[in-house]
This record gives sequence, structure tokens and C-alpha cells, in this order.
Amino acid sequence: MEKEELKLKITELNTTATFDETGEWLNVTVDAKDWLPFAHQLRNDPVLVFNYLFCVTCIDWKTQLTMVYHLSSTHDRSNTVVIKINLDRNNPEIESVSSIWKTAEFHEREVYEMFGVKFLNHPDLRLLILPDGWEGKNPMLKDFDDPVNMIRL
Amino acid sequence: MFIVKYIKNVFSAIKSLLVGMRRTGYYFTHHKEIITQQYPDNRETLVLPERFKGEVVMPHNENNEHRCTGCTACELACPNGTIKVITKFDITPEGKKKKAIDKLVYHLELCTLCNLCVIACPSDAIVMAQTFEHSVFDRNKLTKVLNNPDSKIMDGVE
Amino acid sequence: MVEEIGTNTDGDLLINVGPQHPATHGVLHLVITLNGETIKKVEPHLGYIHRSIEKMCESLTYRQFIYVTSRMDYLSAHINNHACALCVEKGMQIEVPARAQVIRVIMDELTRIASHELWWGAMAMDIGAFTPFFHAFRERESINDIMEETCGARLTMNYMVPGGVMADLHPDFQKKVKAFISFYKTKIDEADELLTGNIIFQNRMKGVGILTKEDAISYGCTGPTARGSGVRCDIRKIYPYEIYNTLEFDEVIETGCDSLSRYLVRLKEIKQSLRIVEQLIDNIPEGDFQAKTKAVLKLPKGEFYSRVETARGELGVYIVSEGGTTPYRIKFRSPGFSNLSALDKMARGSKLGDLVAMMGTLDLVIPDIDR
Amino acid sequence: MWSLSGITNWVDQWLNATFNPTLTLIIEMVIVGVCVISLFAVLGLVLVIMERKVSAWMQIRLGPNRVGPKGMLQSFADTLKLLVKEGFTPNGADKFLFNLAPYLAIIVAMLLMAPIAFAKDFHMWNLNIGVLYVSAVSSISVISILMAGWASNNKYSLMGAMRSGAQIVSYELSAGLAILTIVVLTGSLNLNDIIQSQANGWWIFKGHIPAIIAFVIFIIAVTAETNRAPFDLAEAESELTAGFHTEYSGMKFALFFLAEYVNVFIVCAIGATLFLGGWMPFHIGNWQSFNHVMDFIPSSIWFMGKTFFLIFLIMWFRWTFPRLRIDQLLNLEWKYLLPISMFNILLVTAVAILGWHF
Repeated sequence: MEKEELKLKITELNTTATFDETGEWLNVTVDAKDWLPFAHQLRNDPVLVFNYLFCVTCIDWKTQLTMVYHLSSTHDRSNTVVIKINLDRNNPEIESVSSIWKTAEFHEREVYEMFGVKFLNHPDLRLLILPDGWEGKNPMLKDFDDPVNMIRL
Repeated sequence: MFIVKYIKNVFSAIKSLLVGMRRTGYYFTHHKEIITQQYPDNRETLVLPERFKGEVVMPHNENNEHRCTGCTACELACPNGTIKVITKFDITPEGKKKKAIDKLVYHLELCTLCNLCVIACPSDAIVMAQTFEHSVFDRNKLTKVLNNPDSKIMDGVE
Repeated sequence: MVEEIGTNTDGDLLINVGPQHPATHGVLHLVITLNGETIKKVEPHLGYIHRSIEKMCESLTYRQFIYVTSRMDYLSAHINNHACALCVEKGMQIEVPARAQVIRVIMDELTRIASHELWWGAMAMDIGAFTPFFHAFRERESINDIMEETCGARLTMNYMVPGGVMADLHPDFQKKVKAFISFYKTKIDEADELLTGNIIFQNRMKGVGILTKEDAISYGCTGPTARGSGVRCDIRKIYPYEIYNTLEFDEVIETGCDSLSRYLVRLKEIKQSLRIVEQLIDNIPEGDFQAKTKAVLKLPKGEFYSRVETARGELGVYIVSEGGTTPYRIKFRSPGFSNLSALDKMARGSKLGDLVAMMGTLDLVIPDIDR
Repeated sequence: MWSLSGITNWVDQWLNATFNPTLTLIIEMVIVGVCVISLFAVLGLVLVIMERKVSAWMQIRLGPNRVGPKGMLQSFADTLKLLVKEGFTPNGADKFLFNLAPYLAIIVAMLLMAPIAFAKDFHMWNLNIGVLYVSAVSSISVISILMAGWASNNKYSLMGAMRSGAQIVSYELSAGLAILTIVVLTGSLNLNDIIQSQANGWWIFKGHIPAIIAFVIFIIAVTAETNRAPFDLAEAESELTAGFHTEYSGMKFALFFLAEYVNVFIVCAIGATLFLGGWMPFHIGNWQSFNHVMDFIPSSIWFMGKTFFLIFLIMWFRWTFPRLRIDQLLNLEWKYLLPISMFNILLVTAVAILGWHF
């Protein structure tokens, strides 16, 4: 599906979405509170069928956090969108989509510990990679300073 | 028929096992297929390819001269901070100050042998050596100075 | 006297498999809830070998960060490097010379064969057959020798640079690869004789570790894991990169959804990779092995995503650039991480022995999962 | 001609002439005990090096080749290493049972040596129910494994022990039925009588189909009974790290290790006795000169040759096949081996009653 078609289709689903077409794929920015219903629509829409969430990550822009979801469809591989959701850096909260795409469960846990984003209604939001009882800042944030840095030693 | 199928199953199962046993039996009796290399014994005959990345060395010629100008290109190219170039100022015969290396410190323990420094070097002063037996009992021995003591830069290398 | 064996409130046995365990091939830690021999729940605990490569890459330049990615999935180090090089090339809009593209693809496929060979041996060891492990290493060593000669290293080759490859092929390369292919063809039936046809093996693999097509997609499984469930997901076919669209090879798909299908997909992929190498080895075009690039690479502001098919599945490299010499944020979408998340779904209800077989067929490489 | 029985007779006569009968008996028992223990040590050393060499050659490796000529003294080095290692007892373990288990395993293996005829007229105990004794005593070995698994206070060990319990108890049935086939054919439980009955041909070469089926079943069942791959579920290295002996180290581990190998030797010796004619030389019908040459080979060599052939077979299995799963293992026994051996024993009984055997 072409970018324009996708854009039209997505506008039907969510009127507040804003678009950015500079990248390889269509970038869609939505509000955090719209995310869960929007995700449901993307997954279950008979034309789009975004059933394949292949990358979930977060970017720390120092002023805000941006969740990035890369979605694609196994029915039509040319359908790919990048959903971006800006979050408040001090209290990042977003609905979990692990009920829609199972893969999100692990990816969200990774984002949770690395960036401190709280995923609401996540089935098992615990530390996955960091050691149990990790205290202190989330390591992937830009202002995290590792006390032990081999290269700078 | 159930009983025929049962017996067939048993025989095909035994046959599949025998096929595997034939293969291992073949290797049991064919000792020339053995691929073991007796490493410390074959050290003399062991040939490493000339591109093998073992460690970074700085070749010197017979007059104890190297090609390093101390430009720190390797230091900048290194992803791990493996190389530290310590420079000094030599006084040339004409009385000018000229930058030269005092020490090129190489931390083998940090090196990932990625070859980026060798590529970055504009005067081909450092190369990869084909050594690989790096283990020592003292970690400090892995920090090496690549230029020989009292070595000079080769003529004509800028 | 003996203390009470640790159980949870339902009276189930909790077992820690790993971080040091013969079947996890690394430092994977699984907490398994067992009812007798039957698995009720598998809970992976990761991070024992997490080096935060993503964070590390934020302080490295675009030339330097490629070498770090060899350490993610060390069995297909070359393909990891390829993904990174592709992403930088996409951002810089570097045209890679034809010779470099062919060299890259040959190396990728050789790496894939080596990786699958090791997987075959390790997986056989998981289910209790020790001999195939050593037989697999024989073939793998031959590939490693070829790699060593051209790239200068056996495992973490670091042969890719943005714009091409680091050095030209070794003069003996073609001869050695051809010799390897003809040698390998005499040994390729061994896998069938020793394992695939074996009745014990068949019974161990058939019908266990069921991962349906829907689940495979939902869990984001890729590579042979998903292709064993009938998902068409070979990046080389659906988003061809380099010269893959000009090559003749089949995407191997099995629809059994069980461990045996995943096993067969990998075995057949070896043959397809051999086919690709055979097509290319006599047709390496002359020319440069590296494009002319600037000394300092600066990606324009923006986001770049590239993906390749590693031996384990889809590896995505997501670079967010602010226009500097280092990435602002880099994310590696590693195949193992998603594949591992499906393990719980697959393992529930099967026996402890099957868990080991399933982990074998997922082909887990722990540094790839932890990054 | 020189024979082992000649030596034993001479020793017996000399002792009887020198001491009173009670003392003679005690001295003879001590000699036998020393012989068995040294046989254990020798068997352990030989079988370990054999296993390592067999596995190496099947895996296109050289195998041990450093200690002694061609690595033949490797097992001595292994033994030395195990002897000087610390015998570690885990904190939560039941100390008494934990330390008892390896000795129980080795004692069972020792007891099993008693009725075996190593050569013509050379055995410790000419027991008239030898076959029954062997099947009865060998079932004790499961207790040592259960004991080790339970006392270790380790979940892996416990699971290994439980698996092994289920496995050994099941496979004892078909092993027993396979042995019974030969007992029916010979009509005697005495191992020496069974050997004598094979003077004109070994049971598997006599053309009795039930005997051949019984031989195949016997080999499978004893492989399982001795916990050897592909039935090594009690150890299952890739699943349970080392199963019931996970927590054992040093000499206690070595005793388990030794017991396993000695058990393999014993079951192979029983197999050789029952199906391959024990120490009986290989004879072919009316080839008088060939048979005469065969008779010249000492009977002990015949026995050892046959036993080691069976041991090699079991090692060959181990280094070729993948491991079974626990439910498949029990399926194999209860759905395949047991019905087949039941049918087999019916068949052989019919053959024996109708007098079709020879």
C-alpha cells in the first residue's frame, strides 16, 4: 500500500494523528491516551491487518520520551507504519499492547527497565535484563552515567 | 491390518537405527577421516594466513626506524581506547621542533582486533601480526609499547 | 535431615535451568514450574551477558560501531555487520560496488552455513546425541579457515565497512570455496543418516513445541522459527537487499509448526545457501571492493531502518541520527529476543526433555538476546 | 592344557593340605575378594579407556593420546585425579544416605559377579539358580540411585532418581522375560548348565527365531537397565546436568562411575553366557579341523571376547543415538518390548513343549 493510501486509511481510524513522510516509512504520531484503541483498530482492520509488530523501542529526546512502534502486516508486506507516541519524561506512562501483539510483552519489559516507561495493564511488568533489585536510574536514559566505564578509565 | 502395521513399524524403526550405526561404524573404522589437530605439537608447522589479525605491532627496519609520525589517527579510529599515542618534540638538525612519538602504548587486553587502526594509519606504520598466544599471568604485561626504545622515524615519512 | 524441596504454593516444583546449564548454550536462565515432568510455565530471566551494546554504540562513530555488533550474534557476526553497514549506507546514500555486493552475499551465506552447522551439532547434543556435534565442527572449521584467510579472523570477522568490504578477496578464495562445496556435498547426507531419519529423533521432535502460525506472527518470531510454522518471512525474499533479488533460491517453508519443522527448515536452508554460493562463486564481477567514502561519516538527521536475514531471523538496525558523527539512538531488533518470548507458549504442557529440544530448535544465541 | 581351573584346583589342594578346612575357606574367600576388587579396578580402567577411544573414533577425534603409549594409561591419570579430589557433601544433604549410596551401588555390582563363569570351570559360586540370582540382585541397584537422588537435596538429582526408578523397574520385566526364553530352551537356571547346553552351537546361531528376538530385547533392556544412552535419562546431561550424581564428586562419583561400567560388564557377560555360549568356543557343524583350532583358544579369551563385543555394541549405541523422552521410554517398554517378549515366551514355550528345539 502506498504512503498516501495508508495515510487516508489511518486518518479514518484516528483523526488526531499527525503524519511525517520524510522517512522510509510513514510516521504516525498519536496521543498516548488514544494508543490502545488505535492499536486495536490497526490490528483488526480488515484492510490494514497490522499483525506483525517487529520493533518496539523508545528514544530519549532529553525533553520527552518517544515510544516507537514499527508495525507491518504479513498479508501485505509493503504495509509498514511507524507509530510514535510522545511521553512525559518525568512520568512516562502508556497502555501496554501486549494483549494485541504478544511480542510486545518482552519488548515492553525491556523498555520499562531501560527507560522507565510504565506500561499500564502489562501482565508481568518486572525487570527482565537488569539484575533483581536494580536501583537508580534507567540505563538507557541520556543522563545516565555509568560509574564503571572501561573506555573512559 | 493393525498387526502388520505394528510389525512394519518395528522393522522400519530398527532399520533407521542401523543406518545411523553404519555411519558411526564407518568413522570408527576409517581413521584417516580424523580431523584432530594436536595443537601445541604442531606449532612449528602451523601456518596462519597473512591477513590473520593477532595483535597490532609496529615494524622497525634494521636501523631501528619506524614509520610512525604520531598523527594519532589510530587513536581516533580505535573504538575501545586501545591505543594511546604519547608524543614529544624532537629538535631537527635544522633547529626546528618536530613532533614525534615518544611512546605508542597499546592495550592488548582492550583490543578487539578490528583492524580499524591499521586502515586509518596514513603512513602504514602499524600492521597486524600473526601471533595468537597472548595469555600471560600478569595483566600488566598486556599493555605494550609498540615502538622500540631509542627508535627514530624513517626518513621520508611525513 | 533433608530440607523440603522448593515448591510454590500450588505444590509445583520450581527448577532453575541455568544460568549455567549444559542445554542453554550460554548464560540463559529459565525458571521452570514443573508438575512432575510436565512443564507448567517457563520464565526466562535475561541479562547475564548484557553489555548494553545499544548504549555503547551511542558513543561510537559510524565506522566504529559496526565491530561491536559482531559480538551480538557471534555465530552470524558477518550478517550483523552487514545490517549495520546497510543502514549507514542507506543514510549516506552510498552506492556499493557490484563486486563488494557479491562478496558480501557469499560471505553471508557461508556464515549462514557455518551457523546452521553449529546449530545442528548443538541441537543434537541437546537431545543426547553427542557424535553429530563433532561432525558438524568439521564442516564449520572448513568455513572458518576460508574466513580466516580472507577476513583475518575466524568468528568476529569485522570484514564489513560502510561502502563495501575491508579488503579484497584472497586469491585462493574461489578455489577453496569450491573445494569446500564439493567436500560438503559428500558429507551432507550425514545429517539425515545420523539424526533426521532416526526413529528416536523423529519421535522426540514430531508434534512437540507447537507454535501455530498466528502465534508465530504475534510473538514476532522470524527466521527458521517462524518459517517452520508456515510464515513467509525471509527478508532475502520479501525485502531483497544487495543482489538477492537476482539470485535463484527458494524460501524454505514447513507447515508442521513443531520442532521437526523448524529442524527441517534449517537443514534445507543449508542447501539453499550452498546453492547461492555456487551461483555466485564463479561470477564475482571485477571492480572495486569498496566505494569511495569520506573519512568521517555523518548521517543526515533522520531515522534509518535496515534489516537483514541472519541465521536466526530478522535483524533490524534502527538508527536515529541527529546529524552528528555518532548515532543519537540505536536499536537492534534481534531475532533471538522475540523467538525466546515464544518459548513459554511452546513449552507449556510438554515434558522437561522436550524443553531442551525446543530450545535447540529455536537456535538461541544468548548474546543476541541480551545484546 | 593350561587353564584357569587348573590353577584354582591346585591352590585349593595346596590350601587344604596346609590348613584346616575352616581356615582354607576363609583364605579362599579373602583371595576371591581381592580378585574381585582388582577385577573391578582393571575393568574400570579398561572400560573407561575403551569408551573414550570408541567415542573418539566415532566422532572423528583422536581421543586420549597423551598419557602413556597411545594414551592407554589415561584412565590411571583419571583415577588419580578423582582420588585426590575433594569429596564434597552438600550442606542440605542427608549425610548418611548420601555417603552410603555409592557403596551400595558398588556392592550390588560386586554381588552380581558371583555366579558368572569366566572360563571353563572357573567361577566363584556354582549357583543352581544363577539366572534368578542375577535378576534378583540387579534390581537392588535402583535403590542406590534413588538413595543418591533423594539424599542430594537437589531437584535435578531427585528427578533423575525418579526417572531411573521408573525406568529400571519397567525394563527389568523384559530383561527377565528375555532371560526366561533361554531358561525355557535349556530347562535349567544354572549358568553352567546353560553354557553346557550350547556346546553344539550358540543359542542365537541355532536358528531359533525366539532366541534371536530375545537377544535383541535383552540388549535393549539391559542398555536401559544400566542407564546407558540412549536410555540415560537418569543422568540426561543436557536436561538434568548429571541427574542423580549431580552433587557427587571425587571418589564417591568415581564409585558410581565404576559401578556403571561394572554393571555394563556384568550384563554383557550374562548376555554372552546366555546367548553367545559363554566360554564355549565357536564351532561350525562338521568342520573338524576348524573346530579343533577354535578349541585351542583358551576359554577365558572366548568369554572376554564375547563380553567385550557386547560392550562395544552398547557403546556403539551410546555414541550414535539421541536420548529418548521419559514417556517414550516407558512406551517402548510397555507397548513394544513387553508384548513382544510375552509373545516370544509363549512361542518358545510351545517350541519347547513340542520338542522342536535341539
